[in-house]
Amino acid sequence: NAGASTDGDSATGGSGSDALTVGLFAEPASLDFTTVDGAAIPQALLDNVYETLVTLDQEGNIVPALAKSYKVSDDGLTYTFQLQQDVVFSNGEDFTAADAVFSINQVKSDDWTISLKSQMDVVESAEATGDHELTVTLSEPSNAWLYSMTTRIGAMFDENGTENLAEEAIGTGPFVFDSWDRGNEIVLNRNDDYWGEEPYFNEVTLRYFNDGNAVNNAMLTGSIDLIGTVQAPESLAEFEGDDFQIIEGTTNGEIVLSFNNGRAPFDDLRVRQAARYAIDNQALMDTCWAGRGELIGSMVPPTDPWYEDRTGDYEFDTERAAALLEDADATGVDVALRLPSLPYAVACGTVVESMLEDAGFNVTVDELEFPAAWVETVFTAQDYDMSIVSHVEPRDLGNVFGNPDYYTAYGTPELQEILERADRGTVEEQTAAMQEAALMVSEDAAAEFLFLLPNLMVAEPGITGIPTNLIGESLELSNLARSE
Amino acid sequence: MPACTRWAPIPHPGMGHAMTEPILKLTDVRREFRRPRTSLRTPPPVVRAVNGVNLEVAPGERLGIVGESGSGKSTLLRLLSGLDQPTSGQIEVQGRRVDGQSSRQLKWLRETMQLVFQDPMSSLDPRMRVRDIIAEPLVAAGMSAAGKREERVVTLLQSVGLPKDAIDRYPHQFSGGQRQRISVARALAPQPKILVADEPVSALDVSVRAQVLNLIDNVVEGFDLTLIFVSHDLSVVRHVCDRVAVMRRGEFVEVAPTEELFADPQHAYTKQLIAAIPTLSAALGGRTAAALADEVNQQAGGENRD
Amino acid sequence: MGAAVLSVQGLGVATTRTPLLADVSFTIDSGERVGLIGESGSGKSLTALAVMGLLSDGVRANGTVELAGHEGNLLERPEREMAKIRGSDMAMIFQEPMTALNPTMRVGAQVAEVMRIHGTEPSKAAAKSRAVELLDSVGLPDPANVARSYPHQLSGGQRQRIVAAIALANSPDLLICDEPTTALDVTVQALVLDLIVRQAQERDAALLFITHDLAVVATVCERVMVMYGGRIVEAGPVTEVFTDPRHHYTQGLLAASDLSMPDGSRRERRSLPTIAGSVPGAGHFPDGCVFRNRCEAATEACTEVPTWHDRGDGAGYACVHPLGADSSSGHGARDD
Amino acid sequence: MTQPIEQEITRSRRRPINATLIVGAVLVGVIVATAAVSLVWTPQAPMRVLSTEAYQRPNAEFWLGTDRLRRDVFTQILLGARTTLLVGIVAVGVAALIGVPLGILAAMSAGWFGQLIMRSNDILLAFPALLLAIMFAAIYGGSTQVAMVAIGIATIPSFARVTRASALSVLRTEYVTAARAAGRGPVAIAVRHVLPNVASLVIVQASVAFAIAILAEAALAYLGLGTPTGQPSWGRMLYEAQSTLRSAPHLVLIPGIAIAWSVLGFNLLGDGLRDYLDPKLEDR
Amino acid sequence: MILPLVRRFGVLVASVVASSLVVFAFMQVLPGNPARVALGLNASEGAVERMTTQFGLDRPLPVQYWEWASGMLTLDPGIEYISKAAIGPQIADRLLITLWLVGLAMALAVAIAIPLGVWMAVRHRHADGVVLTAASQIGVAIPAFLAGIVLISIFAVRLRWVPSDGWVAPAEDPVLFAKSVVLPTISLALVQGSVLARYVRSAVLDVLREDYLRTARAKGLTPMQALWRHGSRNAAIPVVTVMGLQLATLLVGAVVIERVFVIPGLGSLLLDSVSDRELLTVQSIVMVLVVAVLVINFIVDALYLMIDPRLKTGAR
Ligand SMILES: Nc1ncnc2c1ncn2[C@@H]1O[C@H](COP(=O)(O)OP(=O)(O)OP(=O)(O)O)[C@@H](O)[C@H]1O
Ligand SMILES: Nc1ncnc2c1ncn2[C@@H]1O[C@H](COP(=O)(O)OP(=O)(O)OP(=O)(O)O)[C@@H](O)[C@H]1O
Ligand SMILES: [Mg+2]
Ligand SMILES: [Mg+2]
Repeated sequence: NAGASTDGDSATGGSGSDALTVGLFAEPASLDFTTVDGAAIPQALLDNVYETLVTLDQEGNIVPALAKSYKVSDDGLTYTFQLQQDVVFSNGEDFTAADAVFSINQVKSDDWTISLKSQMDVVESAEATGDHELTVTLSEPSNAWLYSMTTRIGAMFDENGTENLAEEAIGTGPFVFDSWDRGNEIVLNRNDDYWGEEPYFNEVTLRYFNDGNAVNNAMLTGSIDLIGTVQAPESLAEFEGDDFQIIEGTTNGEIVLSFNNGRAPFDDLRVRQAARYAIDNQALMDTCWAGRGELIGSMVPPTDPWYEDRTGDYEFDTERAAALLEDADATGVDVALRLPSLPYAVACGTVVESMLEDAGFNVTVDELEFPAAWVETVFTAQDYDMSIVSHVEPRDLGNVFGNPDYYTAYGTPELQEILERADRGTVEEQTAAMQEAALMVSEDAAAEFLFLLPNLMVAEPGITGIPTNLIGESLELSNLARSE
Repeated sequence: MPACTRWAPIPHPGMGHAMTEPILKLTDVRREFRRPRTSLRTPPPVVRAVNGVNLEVAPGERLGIVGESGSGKSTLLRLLSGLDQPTSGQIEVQGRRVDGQSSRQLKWLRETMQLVFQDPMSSLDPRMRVRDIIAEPLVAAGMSAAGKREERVVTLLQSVGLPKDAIDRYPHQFSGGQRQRISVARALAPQPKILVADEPVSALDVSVRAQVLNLIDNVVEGFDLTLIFVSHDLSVVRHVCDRVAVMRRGEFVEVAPTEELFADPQHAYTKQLIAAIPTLSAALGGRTAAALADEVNQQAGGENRD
Repeated sequence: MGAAVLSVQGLGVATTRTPLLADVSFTIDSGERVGLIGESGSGKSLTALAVMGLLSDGVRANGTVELAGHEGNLLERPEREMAKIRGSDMAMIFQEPMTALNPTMRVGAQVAEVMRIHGTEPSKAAAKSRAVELLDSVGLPDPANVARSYPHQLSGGQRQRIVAAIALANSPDLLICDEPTTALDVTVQALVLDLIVRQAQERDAALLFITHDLAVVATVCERVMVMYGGRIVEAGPVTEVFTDPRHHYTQGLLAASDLSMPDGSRRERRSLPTIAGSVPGAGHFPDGCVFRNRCEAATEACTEVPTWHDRGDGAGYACVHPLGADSSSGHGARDD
Repeated sequence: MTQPIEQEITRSRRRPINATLIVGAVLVGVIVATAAVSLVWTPQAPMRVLSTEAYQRPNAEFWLGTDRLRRDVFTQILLGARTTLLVGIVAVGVAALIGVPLGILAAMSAGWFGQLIMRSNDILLAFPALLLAIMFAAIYGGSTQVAMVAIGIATIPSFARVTRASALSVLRTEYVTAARAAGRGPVAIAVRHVLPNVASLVIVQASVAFAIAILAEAALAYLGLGTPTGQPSWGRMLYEAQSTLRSAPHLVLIPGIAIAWSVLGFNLLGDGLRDYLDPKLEDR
Repeated sequence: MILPLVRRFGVLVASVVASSLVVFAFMQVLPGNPARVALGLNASEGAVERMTTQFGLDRPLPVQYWEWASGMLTLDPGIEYISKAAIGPQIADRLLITLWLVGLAMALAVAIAIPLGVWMAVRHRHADGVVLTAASQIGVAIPAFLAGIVLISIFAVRLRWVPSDGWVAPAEDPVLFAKSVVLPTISLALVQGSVLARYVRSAVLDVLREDYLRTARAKGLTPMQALWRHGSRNAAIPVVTVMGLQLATLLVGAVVIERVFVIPGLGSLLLDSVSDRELLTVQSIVMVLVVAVLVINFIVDALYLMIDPRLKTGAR
C-alpha cells in the first residue's frame, strides 16, 4: 500500500502485539456496502480489509495499490492493469485478474444496489488478459471512472467470498475482519499474510458512539486511543496540551446549505443570491464548528486539482441580501429549513436561521431524523426549501448539481455540458472545465457552501501514522503505530 | 298523640280489622349474590342476602326491622327502594311494581319513598352545600325554578330544626346529629309518603341519638309518613315502631306488633335477641354479664355462634 | 378487693397546640372492675393509651401513672422498658376487632407471639399449643382450626375473642378494654362481656372498661367514671352514679340513653329528654366547666374550673351546681 | 327545637396549609411567572444568535451568560419555561381529559364494559411514556408536539386507574345511594357527585404527572427525539451543553437546575395538595 | 390460590395478544417503504421491488402479522432488512445486557430505598427525617441522564476510577464488568431509589397508623420490632406495586442511560433500529418490552397473592 504516511515511522510494524481502539461515530447497519449506502462501512473496511486497484494519497493523487501499474490507451477507452502477485484473500484464495473481473461485473450486476454503482456504467467490458493482467474497456472516455475505482466501487472481492457480505468481510487488505459486536464495536486483526508492509497494530477495535460527548469522555478516560472524527469540536479545548495530540486536516465534506432550486422561492436567482449574501461564513464556522474547517465558496475542496478560492463570490452583506429579497418581492418569505439530525447541521442550522432572518427571510427550522426521515422528506420527496448536509463523496460536484432530479433540483443543461466535457477531456481540459463548473454553481448560487468539514482527530501522544486528510472514503489504519 | 291507636295494625289475615290497601307489599322477595369463584371444582358460592321475604305495610304504619349484622336488612331496603333488583319476587309500592323497572320508570317512586342512612359522615356529599343537598331530590323531580326550590329548602331546614343560615354551609361544618337532620330534610323534600331509615342513629352518641329519634318521630307524625326503620338495636326499634320484623339470614323469622313481640316473643332467635339487650334497669337490678350470657345461651339452646 | 394495681394522678395529655386531657386521676385495685364512660371524643381512648404508653407521636402525656410492681412513674420510662411491661403486666383489648389484628398473619401465630415476646413459653411449639388452649378458653369452637385461620376468615365476635386471648395470654395485672363490644351484635356482645369479666375475675386482674353504653357499663362494672371534655366529671359506684347522679352531664346521659321505663316496660312515645348541642371537637370545649355550654344550670360561676368534690372511695364529682346535693349528707364535699 | 347550633356551625374547614404545599406552590409559581414574563419580554431576541462572544459567564448584559451558539441563556430559560409548562399542560391535559372520564365510566359500568375499559387500560400501561414517545417519534419525527402527546397518552392509564379507584369508593358512599334514591340519573351522579369528589385526587395525580412529563420531555430532548433545535427547551439546552460540561459548566448547571426546580415544584405541590386535600386530615 | 393465578394468567395471555396487534398496527402507520429506506438514496425501483418481495412486504397484513407473531413465539421474528442478520439472537444479546443493568439498578434502588424510606417514615416528625425526605425529593427531580453526565465527569474523567463508557460481560472480566456498570447503575438507581424511598415512606406511615401495629406494641414489641414483624408484609403490598411499575419504567428508561454510557443494550438497539427504519426489529423490540412489562405486572399480581392472604380466598 503506497499511501503516504505523515510520519515515516511505520518501520516498527509487523511484529508487535499492541492493540489500538479507535472511537468512531455512527455504526454501520451492515458490513455490505454493495447494497447498503452510507459512509460508515467504507470508512471501516475500505483499504483496511478490502483493497482497490488504485488508491488516493494524502494529496489526492491516484496511486497504485492492488495494481502494480496501469496503462491508459490514447483514446482513453482501454485501461490495462498489472496486478500484484502473491496476494491472498483472507479466506485463503489467491487474488487474480479473474477476481478483478468478477468484482467489476458484480458492480454492474443487480447484486449491487447502491446509487454509486452507476459510476461503473461506463465500463463496457472487463477481461482477464493474463493471470495478473486486467483489461477494462470503457464505452467513452471518463476521468471520473478511474477516480471512482479508488472508492468502494473499486473494491476487490473474492469470487467465493461474497456469500455473507452483510456480516463478514473477506478482502486482501492489511487487516482481517475478526468480529462485529453489534451496537458496540468491530474488531480487525492484522493480516499476517499481507502482501505489503504489515501494519503495526496486532488488533484494531473500532468502537462506535452515538454522540460526540461520549467519544470525548472515552478519549479522556483512556478507553480509546484515537477519535476517528471529532463530532463536538467545541470540546477540543479539553484535549489541548501534552496529554493528547490534535490532528486537523481536511476532508471532502463540503457542508452545503442546499436550496430547492426546483420550487419557489429558491427557483429565483435573486432569492438564492440573497441567501448567499446573508451568510457570514467565517462567523458561522467560528460559532458552530469552533472555527475549525476551511471556507471554500464552492463545491470543490482544496485537495482537488481544480480547486480555486471562491470565498469572495458572495461576500457577507446583509443589506445587499435584503435588497435582493426586496427586489424579488420576497421579503419575509417563509422558507422551511429542514435539517438532518446531525451535529454540524443542527449547530449550523441555528446560526443560519438567525443570519437569514436578519436579511429578511422567515425561517422555520425542522429537525429530521437522519437518515430515515431526512432521506424520506428532503432527499426523496424534495419537500423542503433549504437543508444543510455535508456531501462527503469525493469529487461530487457533478453528483450534487449535475442532475436535475437530484434533491437540489439544479442540473442545468449548461452545467451538464461542462461536466461532460470535464469527464472526457485530458487532465488539463478536465481541470479547466471543473473550474468553470465550480464558478457556475457558485455564481448561479445553486447552493450556499458554508465551509469544508475539517478532519479533526484526537489521539494519544504516541500514536503515529494518522492520516491528516480524510479525502477518500476510508479511514486508513495500516500506517498507524505507537511510538514510545 | 294518636299514633298508637290510629293505624290499622298487622295485616295478618283474620285479624278482623278492615284493612286499608297496603302502601308497600313484598311477595316472596329474594336476592342472591354470587361471590367470585375460589376453586375450579366447586361452584361459586352464593349468598342469599334476602331469602323469601313477604311483607305488607299499611299507610301510616311504623315498621321496624331488626337483625344482626349481615342478616340482609340493608339489602332488603335497597330492593324496596328500587336501587337493586330482586332475583325473584314482587315488590309493590302503592300498588305499583317496583321490581323489574328501569330507573326512568321509577321516577314516581323517588317522590313517594325517601331514604335516610346510617353514616352521617358519608351520607352527605362533602363537596355540596346544604342548599344543593336538600334540593337534589327536587332537581331530580324536575323542579327547575331556583327561587321556589330555595324557598322549599328553607322551609325544610326549619322543620328539622336547623337555622336558615345553614343553607350555605358544607356538611363537615355540622355535627353528626345535625347532619342527620340535613339527611332528614333531604328525604322530606319531595314530600314522600314513605320514609325509609337504615340505622339512622347507630353511629350517634346517646345524647344526639335522642335528638334524632325525636326528630324522626316528629316528622313521621307531622307529615303523616309511613316509616320503615332498620336497626340492630332492639330498644331503639321498640321506642320508634309499632310493629317489628325480626330478620335473620335473609328471612323474617318473626313479625309482630312491638309490645306483643317484647312481651311474648315466639321465635327462639327473637327471644335470644331480647335477652341479650343489656338494660340499665336490669343491670342496676343486679344482672351481671354472666347472667346476661346465660340467658342468651339458654335461649339459643346451644346453637350459639359468633 | 385487693391493693391498688393502677394509680393515675393528674394525668394530662396534649398536642403541641391543644390540651386533650386534663387532671385525670383514679386508681383501680386488683380484682376491681371500673368503667369509663362518655360520649365520643370525650377522651376515653386517650386515657387508656396514655396509661399503656401508646400515645401516637405528637401527643404528650404528663402526670403520673403507677403500676403495682413497677417503681416510679410509667410515663417517664423509656420505650424499651415499657415494651416489657406491655403485654405481660398490663394488656389492652381494642375497639375494632376488624383492624386490630394483622391481616397477613395467622391468628394462632399472633396469639403465640405475645408469649414468645415475654418468654412465658419456652419454645415456639409450646407457645403454639398454649395459644390453641387459650383460644379454647376464650370460647372459640375448634380452636386448632381457628389458629390456622387468617383474621378475615373469622367473624367479628371471633376476632374479638382472639384479641382478648392475646390480651389475657400472660395473665396481666391490669386489663384495659376500649369499647370491646361496640362493633358486635347484641348476642355476641353478651357473650364477649361475659368472657371478659370471667377471665378478669379468674386472674384477679384490675379491669378498666371503656364504653359509651351505660347499660353495658352497669352490667360489667362495679365502679364508673364519667368523662367529658378530657376530664373526669363524676365517679363512684355504678348504682350510686346511675341512680343518683350529681353532675348534669351524667344525668343528661342517663335520661337520653334509656329508652325503656325504669321498670323495663316501654316508654310512652313522647319527646325523649336530650342534652342540647353535641360534643365539640378537641380544643373547642369551653374553659371552666367543660360542660357549661350544654348545661341548663350553667351560671357565671361555671367559668371557673369546678373543684373535685370527693365523696370518698374514689367517688366524687366536679360541678358547681350539683344535682341532689342537698340530699347527700354523709359524704360530699363541703370545701367551698 | 332550639339548639345552640351557632358555635358548631361556624367551625369551618380549617385545613393546615403545610410547608410542602407552600414551597411547591412558590416553586411552581416562579415557573409560571417566568413563562408569563417571556410572553411579553425577553432580555434578547428569542433564540437569536447574537453578535457577541460565545460561552460567556453570567454578566451584567447576559444575566446567565451565552451558549456556544452565542445565544442568550437567560432568554432561553425564560422561553423554556413556556415549553415546559406547555408540555406539562398538554400531556396532563390529554391524560386527564381521556383518563378521568374513562375511569369514571369504568367505575360506573359494572360488568364486561367496565372490565374492557380497564383491561385496555392495562395494555396501554404496558407502553411506558418513553417507549411510546420513541414509537411516535419514529412515525412523526421528534418534536415537542409529538413528545407531549405521546407522554400524554402514556399517562392516561394512571389517571384512569386513580380515577376509577376513587370513583368506586365514591360510588359506594351513601350520598350516592341517596342521590340515586332521589332519582338522579347516572350522568348527574357522575358530574355532580363523582367528579367533584375525585377531583382532589386527580389534581394530586396531575401535579405528579406534570413532573413526570417534564422529566420525560427532557429525556426525549436528550435522545434527540424531543424538542428540535432552534426551539427553546431546557432538556435540549442540557443536551447541547453537555460537551462543554467541564469548560462551561454553567451551561449545564442552569437548565439542569431549571428542570430540577420545576420537577421538584410540581412534586412538592402534589405532595402538599395530597395532605391538604386528604379528607382524613380534615377538621384536625 | 391457584384459581386467581390461573385467571390472572389468562388475562396476561389476552393482553399479550392484544398488545401485539396494537404494536403491529402501529408499525404499519410508519411512512416510507422500509425497502427503499434500507436500499438507500438512489436505489433502482427494481431493487426496491425485489427487496419488497424478498421480505414479503407486499403480502396481505394478516399474513404478515401471523408470520411475525408466530415468529415471535418461536423467538425468531425474522431477519433485518439492511444487515440481513437474524433479529432474535440480537434482541436476546441486548436484552441480557439491559436486564443486567436494570436488575442491578433495581437492586441498588431497593437497597437504598427501603432503609431510607423506613427511616423517613419512623422519624417523620424529626429533623433528620424531614431532611432526608427533602433530599429524596431532590433525588426525584434530577433527570437520570444528567446524573449520568455529571457522574462521568467526576468519577470517570476527573478521577479516572471507572470507565466512562462501554460494556464488559461479567463472565468475560468480572472486575471490568463491575467497573463499567457502577456508574450507569448508580445513575439509574439514584432517581428510582428516591422515588421508591418516598413510596416506602408513605406505605410505612400508613402501616404505622394501623390498629394492628398498636396491638403489636400493646403485646410488648418496641415500635421497630412491631414494624418489622407486623408492618413489613403489609407495607410491602403497595411497595411491590410501585416496584413493578418501576421495573417497567427502568426497562425502557435504560435507553437514555445506555446512550449516556454507550452501552449496547436493548434500548440502544431500539433507537438504532428506529433511525435505520428496521421496522421488523423495532416492532419486535417493542413487543419484547411490552411483554416484559405485562409479565412484570403478572408477577406483581402473583406476589400479591402470596403476601396478602385475603386475596387467596377471594374475600374482600
Ligand atoms: N353487592 C353485594 N355483593 C355481594 N354480597 C353482598 C352484597 N351486598 C350485600 N351482600 C351480602 O349480603 C348479606 C346481607 O348484607 P346486608 O348489608 O343487607 O346486611 P345488613 O343486615 O344490612 O348488615 P349491617 O347491619 O352490617 O348493615 C351480607 O352477607 C353481605 O355480605
Ligand atoms: N393524636 C391526636 N392528635 C390530636 N387530637 C387527638 C389525637 N388523638 C385523639 N385526639 C382528639 O382527642 C379527643 C379525644 O379522643 P379519644 O379518642 O380519646 O375519644 P373517645 O372518648 O375515645 O371517643 P370514641 O368513643 O369515639 O372512641 C378527640 O376529639 C380526638 O379528636
Ligand atoms: Mg346494613
Ligand atoms: Mg375511643
